[in-house]
Amino acid sequence: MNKYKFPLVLCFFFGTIPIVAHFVNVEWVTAPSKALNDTWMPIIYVFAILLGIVNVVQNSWTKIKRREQGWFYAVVLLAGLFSMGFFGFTGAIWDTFGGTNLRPDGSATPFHWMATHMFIPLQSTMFALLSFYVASAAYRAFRARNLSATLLLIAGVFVMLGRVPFGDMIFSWLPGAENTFSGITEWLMDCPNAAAQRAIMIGAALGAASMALKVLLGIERSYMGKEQED
Amino acid sequence: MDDLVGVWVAALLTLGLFSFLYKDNPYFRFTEALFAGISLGYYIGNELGNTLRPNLLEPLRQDFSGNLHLLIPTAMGILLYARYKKSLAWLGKYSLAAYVGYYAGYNMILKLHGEVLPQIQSTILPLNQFSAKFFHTDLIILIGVLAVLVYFFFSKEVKEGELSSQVFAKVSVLGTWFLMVSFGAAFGYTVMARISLLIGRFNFLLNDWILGTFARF
Amino acid sequence: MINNWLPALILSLIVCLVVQEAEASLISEFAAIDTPLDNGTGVTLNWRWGGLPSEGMRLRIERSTISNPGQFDLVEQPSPSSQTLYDQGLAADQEYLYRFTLTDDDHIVEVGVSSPVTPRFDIDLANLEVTDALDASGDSIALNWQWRQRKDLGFHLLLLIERKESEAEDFFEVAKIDPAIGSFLDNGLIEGSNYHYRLTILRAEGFEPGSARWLSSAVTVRRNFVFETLQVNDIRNDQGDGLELRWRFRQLDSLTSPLLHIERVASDGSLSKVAEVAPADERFTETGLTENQPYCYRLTLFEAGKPVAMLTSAEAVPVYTVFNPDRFNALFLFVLFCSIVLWLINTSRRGKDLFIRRIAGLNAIEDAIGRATEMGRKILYIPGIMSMDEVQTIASLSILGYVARYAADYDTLFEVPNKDPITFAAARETVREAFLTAGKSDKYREDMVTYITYDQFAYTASVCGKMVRERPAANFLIGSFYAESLLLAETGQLTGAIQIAGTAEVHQLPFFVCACDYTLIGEELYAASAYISKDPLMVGSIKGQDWVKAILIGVLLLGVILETAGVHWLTAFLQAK
Amino acid sequence: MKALLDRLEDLDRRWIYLIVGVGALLPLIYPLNLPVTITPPVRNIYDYIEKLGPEDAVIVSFDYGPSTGPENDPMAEAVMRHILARGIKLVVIALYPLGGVTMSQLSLDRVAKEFPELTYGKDYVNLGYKSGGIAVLKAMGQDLHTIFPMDLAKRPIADLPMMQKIKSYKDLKLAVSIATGIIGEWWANLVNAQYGLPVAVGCTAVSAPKYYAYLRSGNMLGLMGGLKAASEYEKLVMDGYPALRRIYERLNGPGAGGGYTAIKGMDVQSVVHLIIIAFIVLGNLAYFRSRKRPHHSEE
Repeated sequence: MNKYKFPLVLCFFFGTIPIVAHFVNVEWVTAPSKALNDTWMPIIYVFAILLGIVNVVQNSWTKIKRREQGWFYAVVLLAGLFSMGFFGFTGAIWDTFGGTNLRPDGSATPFHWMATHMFIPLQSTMFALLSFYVASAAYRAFRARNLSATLLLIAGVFVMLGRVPFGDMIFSWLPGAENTFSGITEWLMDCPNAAAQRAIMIGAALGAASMALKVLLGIERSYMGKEQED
Repeated sequence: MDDLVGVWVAALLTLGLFSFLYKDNPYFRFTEALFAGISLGYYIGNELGNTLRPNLLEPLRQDFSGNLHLLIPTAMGILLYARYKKSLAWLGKYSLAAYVGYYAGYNMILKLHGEVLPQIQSTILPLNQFSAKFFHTDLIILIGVLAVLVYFFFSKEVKEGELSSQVFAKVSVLGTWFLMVSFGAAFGYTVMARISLLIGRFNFLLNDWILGTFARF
Repeated sequence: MINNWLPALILSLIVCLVVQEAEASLISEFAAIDTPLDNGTGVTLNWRWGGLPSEGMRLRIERSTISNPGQFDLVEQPSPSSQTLYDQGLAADQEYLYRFTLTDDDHIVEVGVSSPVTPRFDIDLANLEVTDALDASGDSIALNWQWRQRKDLGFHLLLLIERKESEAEDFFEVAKIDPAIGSFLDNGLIEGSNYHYRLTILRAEGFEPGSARWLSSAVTVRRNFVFETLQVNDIRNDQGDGLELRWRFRQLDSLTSPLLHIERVASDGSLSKVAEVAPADERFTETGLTENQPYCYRLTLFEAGKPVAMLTSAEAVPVYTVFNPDRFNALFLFVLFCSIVLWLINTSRRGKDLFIRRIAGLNAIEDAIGRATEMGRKILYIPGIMSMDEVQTIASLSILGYVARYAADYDTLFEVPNKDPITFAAARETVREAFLTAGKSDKYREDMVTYITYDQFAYTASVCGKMVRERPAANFLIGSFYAESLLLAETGQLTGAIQIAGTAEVHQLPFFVCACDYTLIGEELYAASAYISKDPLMVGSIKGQDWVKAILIGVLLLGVILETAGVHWLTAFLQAK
Repeated sequence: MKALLDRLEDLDRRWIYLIVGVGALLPLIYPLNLPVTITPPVRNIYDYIEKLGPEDAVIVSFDYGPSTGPENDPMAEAVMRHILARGIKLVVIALYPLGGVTMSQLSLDRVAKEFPELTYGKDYVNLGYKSGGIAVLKAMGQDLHTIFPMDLAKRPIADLPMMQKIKSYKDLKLAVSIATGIIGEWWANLVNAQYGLPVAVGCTAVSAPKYYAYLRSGNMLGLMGGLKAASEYEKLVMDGYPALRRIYERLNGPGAGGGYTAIKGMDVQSVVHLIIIAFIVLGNLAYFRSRKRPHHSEE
């Protein structure tokens, strides 16, 4: 059993535990499966994060040392990383500065202050950029080039019209046709959209199961460099 | 938000990201780099606080001998760093193999039992109920699911003149129609949610920042 | 006793004398007795008419009390033909004296006095309550009252309970019970209709005129709560020591404090208390039972301390099962799936080439890499933002291996920015191996695979900045994406790069389809690696997957036919529990 | 027009960004007050609250976090203004773990300032956040005082006069859950179904479809689905109460009157949706014109 084959055996062994635990209700199988999922894997994951952080610090540091183009931004990155990281690390482990959440009297710990006034606003702003990108993507993509693109266009415009009061106003003068567009929107989402999504999910689920099987059997090894032992 | 300094910091960072819409500029690059640094720092505090401490440090501190089994995942975690030493690099693959293997098995069952079975079962409908809803919803969903499933068939060789190929081609074209209508509808549906995010940001800038500052002075 | 009546007697005698010379007395035997069987507030007066009262005659009945005997108060002016009168509202154990005066056109014809009488407390039925009984069936009304009785009554009493529907005229008897019980439950009524009740006190011999009678206001009968279908099932995945109780409970009108007592009924009928729970839970599990031992449960619903309903369950046996029968359908699908895929992988391994159709997006990969090489610009490969626990990321890394080898062959600039640390660790291995097998291990540089940050949007901001600054010629967005999909795709489109996307995230497909040149939709992402590698084992797995899908389409059609025919075992079989 | 269509062919997308940006900003400053059509699920809630009076009590539960504030805040504030305008006793709680209680604090403070004549503890009260989800809902069925012994500001419940008459669901006439996900469903399928308390829900547009099932099954007497429904409720309240009309006109007033309302939000949604649709139409026009005269390379 050379040192390259052993990971594949390990992969197969760890892969069968959840499958067996799903069907066979035996204590010495279900307990480890649960322990793996609840404690072991998260612990491995946390160590991996540190791996990522080490890489970021390394790259930034080399960029600063060599005064590469844009090294100043690397300084800014490291400043953000170490300040928030310091308050976060010490707060999480020893609750210094009052830990990482609001102090009992409601005043904010430095970590919480940076989170609410820097981190969360940046997140929601980046998210908000989508409004602009949705508009430019719609402008470019909703072109009646061929039949399927026309279907895409019609479905998109109808749904958009059904979502705002303006859409219903178009036919509001026709008695009984007040909410034609919102009715169309509902039907488009309940029916063709649901059907296509369900079929894609079934196909994707089978594809995923097949990929997972190949990983367990060692046929799919590219995630750890499959050509190693050839 | 009465904390004016905090509001100003948030507003300046918000404008930094918005400036990217015009073009890449130093103001955006500064904000982007700060955002990357802060987000990593945030996760150090969060992940350590939510995972490392409760799952590993606390149990070991309280009752070391009882939780010896926790040392195995710790070792596997540390093994991920083995690649920095050329000779030990292959050891790093053990943790990777275990992690990927476990979730491959976990997902295989999840997909088959949790997705395939319910989706197939919920599509099966009796054809003999002639309510209006049946014709304009259930029947169309059934046809749609079948057409799109056929569209994704990989192994049907389409030979000219062969009846089964023609039927297969027709059904998969119907499948593309369903796909396109579905993508167009889903795209249009999310536009509103994205715009309310933008309203949230503009509202913050208008009311909390500009008006908040005027109200203060 | 007679002496303190002296003044009243003398006065009446005088009046009698004055009137004496009138004709023979019309009214005789004028007597006042304590109303039997009342609560001591009533006196019954009787008299008889000697002859016919002439027109204009009027009769006045007056009463005086011991406290001021001379003062007579009018009781009533009964009609001349009547012969009895029930005086009410008197004070118990007080002595009264009654006088009648017969007048004819305002001159006195006749006057008479009764003997003194003391109304005495005999019986009393107080605060009668008639309410819709709290029941599940909605067919019973509860009557409650407080009964008091003089000890030395000396005879047996009965309470007659009569009922009538609101619209009906006359009452009809429901029951005769001992009044001391204090409550009565009348059931078998029709839900939703209104009822009136009449209660009357009887001596064993029969109805005593003038004795106490009580009437209730209208009461509507209603179902007050739903409490039904008690089921006890064995808990599947346990050590054979658990049972689960399920019942249905709905409040139709609000109960003040409903409480459910759960008891176990032993084989000898003895009850042992298990728990007290809120009926709204509708579920209770009991563990620590002995295996293969039959158990039976009784649930009693209490409202404000009074039992109102009860359910007893059939017997159930906690069993330890190694295999959970509910999951047989999943096992069947799992075995079917594995056997078909493995069988086709073997046929493919044995050299039989199997046909799989081309996917449009795949030949685009080679064009994209070629274009990037000509223009001397970078290839950017984004493996999605999820970790290796997501199968899409594993599929992405298999495609990454192939793209990296191409990049190695053509010496193209190449970068893989990562959001997830474990994907980052795996991607480094994949790219290093690709350069190794392409014989270009010297070309491999550590900073080809970089880690950006752990947050979804910070990662997106950095990658968008990188796209705009370094202007890669080809972007690969393959793996699991969420809201940031459009941000990356639209920025990439802005910089004029060829973009090939691939994901199974149904909600993000519309954005990739609109913003990218080619999109691998759902299972095409998983099939892509098989196509690219042309490895027979991989192609076999795709064929196997197709076969299973064909079978599932068959199952779908069979299910529809069976359902139309009204046969439901297939849908039941597919029920995932 | 011809020159315009030529330039549209390869329009710089930054024009699109600019116009979308302006389209989103202007209505927040100068609201258009576009007409709002009232749908039955929203009107049912309004009509039910119209039947309640000062001797009734209503509980409003904040079951959402900061991320869905733009959609949920206007709903919560419109319903609370309606309740306080009728003098109905208002009990506020929060069941959403991540920031639900801060949302309740912000909204209640904003609304309470508009009713100076009402006093905390007598007319409205904020009992703060309690974790435990379904367990909390069940406990409130038995005894509200044991599950919420103190209010948000740590005052014992005995010191709050209005709470002496409110012990459990029996003493409430309506529960309004402003929700984003599952918690709204618990109110419908547990509290209404098993304690008989009428329930109304205000939810985000994306989770509205699954709440319609509860509306049809009668577990909910009304539903506000998304920002559009919130603007409907604001319109109902403005028409019904002159005092509230003045408040909303100040908030909606020109010059960014310092407030965010659903009506303003819906104006933005309508304008930006129209802008996008207009660009799509123009894009297609330009595309068809260029196809008829292929004078430059056909891509």
